[in-house]
Amino acid sequence: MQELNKEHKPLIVAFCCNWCSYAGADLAGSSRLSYPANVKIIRVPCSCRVNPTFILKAFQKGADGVILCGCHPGDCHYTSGNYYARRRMTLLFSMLDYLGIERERTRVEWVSAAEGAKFSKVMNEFAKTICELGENKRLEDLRCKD
Amino acid sequence: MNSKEQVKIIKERSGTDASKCMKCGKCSGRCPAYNEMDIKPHQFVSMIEKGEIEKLLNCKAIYNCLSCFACVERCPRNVAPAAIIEAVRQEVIRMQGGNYINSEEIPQIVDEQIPQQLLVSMYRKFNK
Amino acid sequence: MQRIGVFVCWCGSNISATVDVEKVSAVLALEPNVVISQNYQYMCSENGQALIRNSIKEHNLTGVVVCSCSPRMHEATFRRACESAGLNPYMLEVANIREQVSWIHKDIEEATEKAIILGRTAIAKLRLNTPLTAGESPVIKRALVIGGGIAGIQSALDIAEAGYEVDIVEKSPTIGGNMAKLDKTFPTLDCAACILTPKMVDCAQNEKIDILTFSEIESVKGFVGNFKVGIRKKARFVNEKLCTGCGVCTQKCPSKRGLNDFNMNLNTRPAIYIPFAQAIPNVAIIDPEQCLKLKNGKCGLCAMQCPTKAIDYTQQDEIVEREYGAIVVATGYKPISLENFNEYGYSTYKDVVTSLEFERIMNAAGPTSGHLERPSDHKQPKVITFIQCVGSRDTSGCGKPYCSKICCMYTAKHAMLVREKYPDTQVNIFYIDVRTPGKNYDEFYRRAVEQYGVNYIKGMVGKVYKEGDNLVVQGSDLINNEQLLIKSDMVVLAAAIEPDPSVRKIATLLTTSIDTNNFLTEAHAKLKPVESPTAGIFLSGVCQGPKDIPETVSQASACAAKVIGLLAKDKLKCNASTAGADEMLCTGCSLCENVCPYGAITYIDKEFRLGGGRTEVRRVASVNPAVCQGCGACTVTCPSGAMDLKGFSTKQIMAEVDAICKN
Amino acid sequence: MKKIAYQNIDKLYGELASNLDLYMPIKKAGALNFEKYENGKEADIETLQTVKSVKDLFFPQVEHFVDFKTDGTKIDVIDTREIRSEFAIFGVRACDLKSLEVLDKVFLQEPVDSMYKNKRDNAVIFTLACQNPHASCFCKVFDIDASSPKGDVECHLTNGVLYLNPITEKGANLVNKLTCLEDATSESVDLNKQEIKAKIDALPFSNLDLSVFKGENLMELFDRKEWEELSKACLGCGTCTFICPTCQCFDVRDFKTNNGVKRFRCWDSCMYSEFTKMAAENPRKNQMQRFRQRFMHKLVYYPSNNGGLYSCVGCGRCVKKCPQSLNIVKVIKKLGDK
Amino acid sequence: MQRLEVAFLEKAKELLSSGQVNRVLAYKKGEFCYDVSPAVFYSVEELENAVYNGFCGANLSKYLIQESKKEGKVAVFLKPCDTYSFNQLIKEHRVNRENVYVVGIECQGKFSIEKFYKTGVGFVASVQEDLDSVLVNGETKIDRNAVKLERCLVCKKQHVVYDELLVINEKKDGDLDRFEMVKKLEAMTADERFAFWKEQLSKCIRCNACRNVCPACTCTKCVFDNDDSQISSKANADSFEEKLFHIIRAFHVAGRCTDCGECSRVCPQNIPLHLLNRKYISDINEFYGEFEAGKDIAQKGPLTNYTTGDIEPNDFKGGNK
Repeated sequence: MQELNKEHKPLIVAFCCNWCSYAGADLAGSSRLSYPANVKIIRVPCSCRVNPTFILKAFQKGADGVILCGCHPGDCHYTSGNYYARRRMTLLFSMLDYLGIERERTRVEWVSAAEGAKFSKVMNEFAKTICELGENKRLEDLRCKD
Repeated sequence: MNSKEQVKIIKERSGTDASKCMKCGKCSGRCPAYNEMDIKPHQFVSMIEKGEIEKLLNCKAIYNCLSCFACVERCPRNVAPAAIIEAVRQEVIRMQGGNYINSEEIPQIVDEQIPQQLLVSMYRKFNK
Repeated sequence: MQRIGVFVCWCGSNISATVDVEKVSAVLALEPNVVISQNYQYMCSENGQALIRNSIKEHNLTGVVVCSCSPRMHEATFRRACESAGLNPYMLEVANIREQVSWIHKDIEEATEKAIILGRTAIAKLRLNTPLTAGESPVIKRALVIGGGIAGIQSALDIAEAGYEVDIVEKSPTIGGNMAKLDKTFPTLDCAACILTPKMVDCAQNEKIDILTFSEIESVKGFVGNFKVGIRKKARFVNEKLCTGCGVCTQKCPSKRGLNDFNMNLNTRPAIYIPFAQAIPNVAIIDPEQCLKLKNGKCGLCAMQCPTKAIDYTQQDEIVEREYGAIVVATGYKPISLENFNEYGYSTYKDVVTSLEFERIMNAAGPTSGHLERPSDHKQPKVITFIQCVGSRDTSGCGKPYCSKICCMYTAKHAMLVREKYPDTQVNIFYIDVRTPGKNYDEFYRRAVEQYGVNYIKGMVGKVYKEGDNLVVQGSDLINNEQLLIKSDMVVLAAAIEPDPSVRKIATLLTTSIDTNNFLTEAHAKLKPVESPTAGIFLSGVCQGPKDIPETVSQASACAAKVIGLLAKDKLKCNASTAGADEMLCTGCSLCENVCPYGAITYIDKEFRLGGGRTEVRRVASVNPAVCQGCGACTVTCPSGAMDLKGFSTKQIMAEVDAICKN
Repeated sequence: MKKIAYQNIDKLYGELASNLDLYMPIKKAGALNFEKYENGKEADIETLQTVKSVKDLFFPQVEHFVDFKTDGTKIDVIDTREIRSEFAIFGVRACDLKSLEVLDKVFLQEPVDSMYKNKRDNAVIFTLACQNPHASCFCKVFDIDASSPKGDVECHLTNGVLYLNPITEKGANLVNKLTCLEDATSESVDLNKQEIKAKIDALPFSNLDLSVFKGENLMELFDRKEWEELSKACLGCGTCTFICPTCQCFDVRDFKTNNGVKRFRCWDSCMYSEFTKMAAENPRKNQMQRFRQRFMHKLVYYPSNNGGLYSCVGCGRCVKKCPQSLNIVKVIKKLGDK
Repeated sequence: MQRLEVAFLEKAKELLSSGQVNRVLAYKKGEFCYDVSPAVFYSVEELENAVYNGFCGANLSKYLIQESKKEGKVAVFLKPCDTYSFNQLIKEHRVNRENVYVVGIECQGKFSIEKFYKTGVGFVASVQEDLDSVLVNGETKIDRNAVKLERCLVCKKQHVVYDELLVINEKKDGDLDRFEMVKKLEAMTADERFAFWKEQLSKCIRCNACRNVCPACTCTKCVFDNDDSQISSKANADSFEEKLFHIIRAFHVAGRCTDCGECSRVCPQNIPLHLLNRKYISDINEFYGEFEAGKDIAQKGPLTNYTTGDIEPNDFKGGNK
């Protein structure tokens, strides 16, 4: 019974671009807008630095959800990085969906440096979605949990 | 059917996005039937956008419009006032009910000169 | 083996109130490679920094992790602290335990646990950090300005004023651009020539400025601080150095049927001509299409008449190569072609003219010497109808989707000028909206209405047609809800403006980007409006977006300030976090080149040893660290993983993922 | 000798599986491989051959054997080798059985491979005579008798009846436990053997000439210029090595988990460009050298180390599966030409 | 059909004997009629073993990466689908076009020997080809479509790059919808899709045949062989790794894959790998406009391009729930 009561605490990896979304997360912080502690942020220079393998690796290592945040289209610090990221992630997510993996586990959100509230909202919503989905079973590597 | 649904249907049927209108009035600037129309082409666009459907359904302009498409041709924003007028007209005709054209009658009324498009639009307009 | 020091900041109570900082530093002390782990009230304070500096020396640290506020806040501070203690500043990682932990979590246990994980993650990344050095490259203290209109002229003058050499490359035979064609300028109504020509003369007389007219950019190599530009000086068949601009040749030339493009083709000019009286350089040029000598070898009158023997029928195009530290693009605009707008009858009726043509008609130096007369019969028009937004704000594909920004104002100006000089003329203006944001602009427009009695009609014209000698303008009046038929003697179209077509080739040569309307894109719409995404390339004037003269001049000066700031440096410090290709893995497939927004990637054929004395030549990518801004787009597009980004390497990010997932 | 009507074969599988773990050819998504039999799986002993050979059950593609668990600076070493009790394999063809003999020479010689030995000791092998040998088969060349494959229990499927003939004590013990079987005589089986023999004699490769691999100066083969042409189309994939019942190369690799390292052994292929890569360089630089290595090993090096036993059993899998139709038969023929 | 083979041999001989090329990349006979291998022929005599028939399925373009770098000119016989791969390799600077003389050769669809076995003909000793049928062992007539490789039922038909064409008959058939199976999968529920791929991918033995035969997989060192890539793996030690390998491989060739179908042809476990690539192709077509890799080398690849109005990653329709 104890096992059942122990709620599964999902792990969420958030890749945030340095210029917009990471700054948005900072703003969420300085505005004291909370989001679950199981969201962990990795800073990348631009959303276009995020390789699909990073996302798959996170799932392999036990993440239950992965979210990528970048500057709004048109606002990329490097002018076009998030446009490439957008295409890459669309295709990757569509492929995961095609393989029958829950599409809600992956997400892309554009969060500007001014959108601290949005950052917090997005993370809360995403964490809720992942909680509802439960443990990632379809992209897990059992060895990692051993 | 309430008027909201009617607006939606007319918008859909017209295939044009009235919200793109920038109210320049070029449609009315070119309309050859302008003086005969109680509601002007540019008003059709703004009224459908605002949902003022009653006036449109009861206006005479839908019968005065020549469907010359000059307004469509001139519009700088790809809005098609004539298509909206046509859609309103269709709506009025359909509200009146009844089939005005019978497929069996077609062979008698068709001659080789009739454009095929006319037949299709005839069906659209005069059949439920 | 790395020797890592961990420094946990309390940030007063900002962090320590919700994070057990003692525990964080104690737990992180047990991590492999960590040799010292401490905590302190304010790490960013002088004492805190001294703690870091001393620990680096005392413990021979090879890397530092600071668990504190966001790296966006104090990363630079801690980097400097590391550097001053002799450690490479990039051997630092910051774990953000304030904005991402203490400020958003309330539960101490939860917050402490997360802080530890973030600390571990930073340590995991730091283990793989390598010392980075931002490269340096020298700056050539000379600027190139492409385009000699008011934008280019202003930028060049400002740069020269700061003491740097500038070349203006202008594709037409004279500088001055579109502004030189204008009659008066809004909102002050002073004459364009009066304010422009002194600046043109300044350019010509400034020792630091070299003007290359009738020249075009042929090739661009290099990068910020070090551009090599090939410039084609087209043959003008007149020796610029010898010609004094006396104009004798132009009077004697027997071929006088060439259209005068300076006057918008409203009249003709000789085959040898000086574009206009105040042209800079004031030098003649031969139009080879019209010149009898060049066409069939018979004539040579001008050469005979020239007092300085400046005519040279054998002149050839010449390519000069010059080096620059910065490039300003000021290629300007042209009115769009109106061939898609049959309804206005521009190509059919002579008396339907564009606004720029109207400028020439009104200009004292123009084809009619400033007398208002219509082109068809040279009669003075009694009714003139202006139509605004011709081809602007048009999403149907015939015109341009944007607002050309200047038309409302110049149309008001035209109306006023007409009413001022010929008070008995009726002036009508069809408008969709009248847009007058700008100092004294709305007042100017209101003067046209209130003082000059210009008839503004809210509505648009559907057709212009001819009835007898006159034109009839059929349009709507949306205020009175009627359709108007206005008999007019003349119709003036405020045609949309578009970037000069030469910009496409120039953008390609400069590897900078243009938007769907062919305007050059700025590096940031709000914060970097005069810089292009490509370092060292700056944007001045309408090539970046529609502007009027005051705005153009402001932007040109802003542009010059940016150029001066760049040229003032002896060396450029490059971004340290740059991409680089592992040549052993690179296949030279060009995918990375396609996504690089900066054109930082080129390919070289390189010889590799295969062993046994054999070699092979392979095409491999080469990143110019002076140009690379470190976005990482290339790293993901590279299927072989040859391309990696220093400071954010694949291994580092994967290590962070591992560390986060480990719990 | 025992028998069971083929239509009741599921009873046999069921009874076997209730006694011990049963592995046999199972069809999954159109491909036939040895897998653990469970109710509902599609068993198929009529198809001649599995994609992967029976090797996979003794020397699996991936085999974890040790974990290193870390906690701070402490490391725990945990033996994770699987210890098997008796299990049965059904439907092993003569060539695959023979391949175990080849593998034994590698894994059971000192130092003995404990993981392999554990499985070898505990397997009860039900062989199956090849009712319909394929044109790509050439087991006869290596003196393998597909009509009488032996093993612990030799089976024949003929005229809708499966005959089971226990050969070893281990086999007999297990067969005797099975209640679904009836007693049988050997006439049908004897007849079947003759039929199969006749079919095998008529196969196109049954008389391949191996004499060129039996001479004195075998190393001359190494320098034969034909290798270049033979290997030209080789893609360097590992298909041949992974489906081959006798290829035994492996790699030992570590996998980083969240709490340490899991060490496992997995198949490797000498056809891979990384296979012999060392710190300084790769002694086999091109695909020709790698290709030559594989066949020299099968036909020259291995036999010379193992009393003339070839490291090929003529199963014909490579003949069927090589993406570009390169195979050992073409090598034997080409080199035998001179 | 035999006429084509004669013409092929004549052309190959002519190219070699005229000195126009110094070698020919084509196909050579095997032990049976169906085990044809790619081969390089250096002389007219060697061409005795050359063959061109319905079993010449291998895509020769990948061999040109190496062959085109060698001394002298090589002639190659490319089928329509092969020319797409070759063109893509030109685009990616992987082949030296000047060193290759491309003869675009007619193809009426290539065979799968396993499909012959499925018809129950048993041993295939000889195959006489006709445009719409084949005669096996001189006695059994089979519809050609019944024994074609899947990819040949959805043929590209046109050669996109060649120096010369060798086409006697127009290509027949091959007009099925290549996305039919992709659509079927999308129509399944997520659970069904997961089950489908789990069953298929769990067969994978990581022999790398799909990768090594793929003309888009031309890395000098694959990330899966490179321990520095952090995703290297030699075997599917866990069910995750099967997916990782195939997802990443498909992603790496997305927008570059010409759908030549070699991956599925060579898979020893018959995994329909082309369905992964076709999913990307169908997505790219749907999201970013029709794109055919290898067709036009001037066109930007979909993953190295963008428009400001591209679909958002959270907004694609996707398969059923």
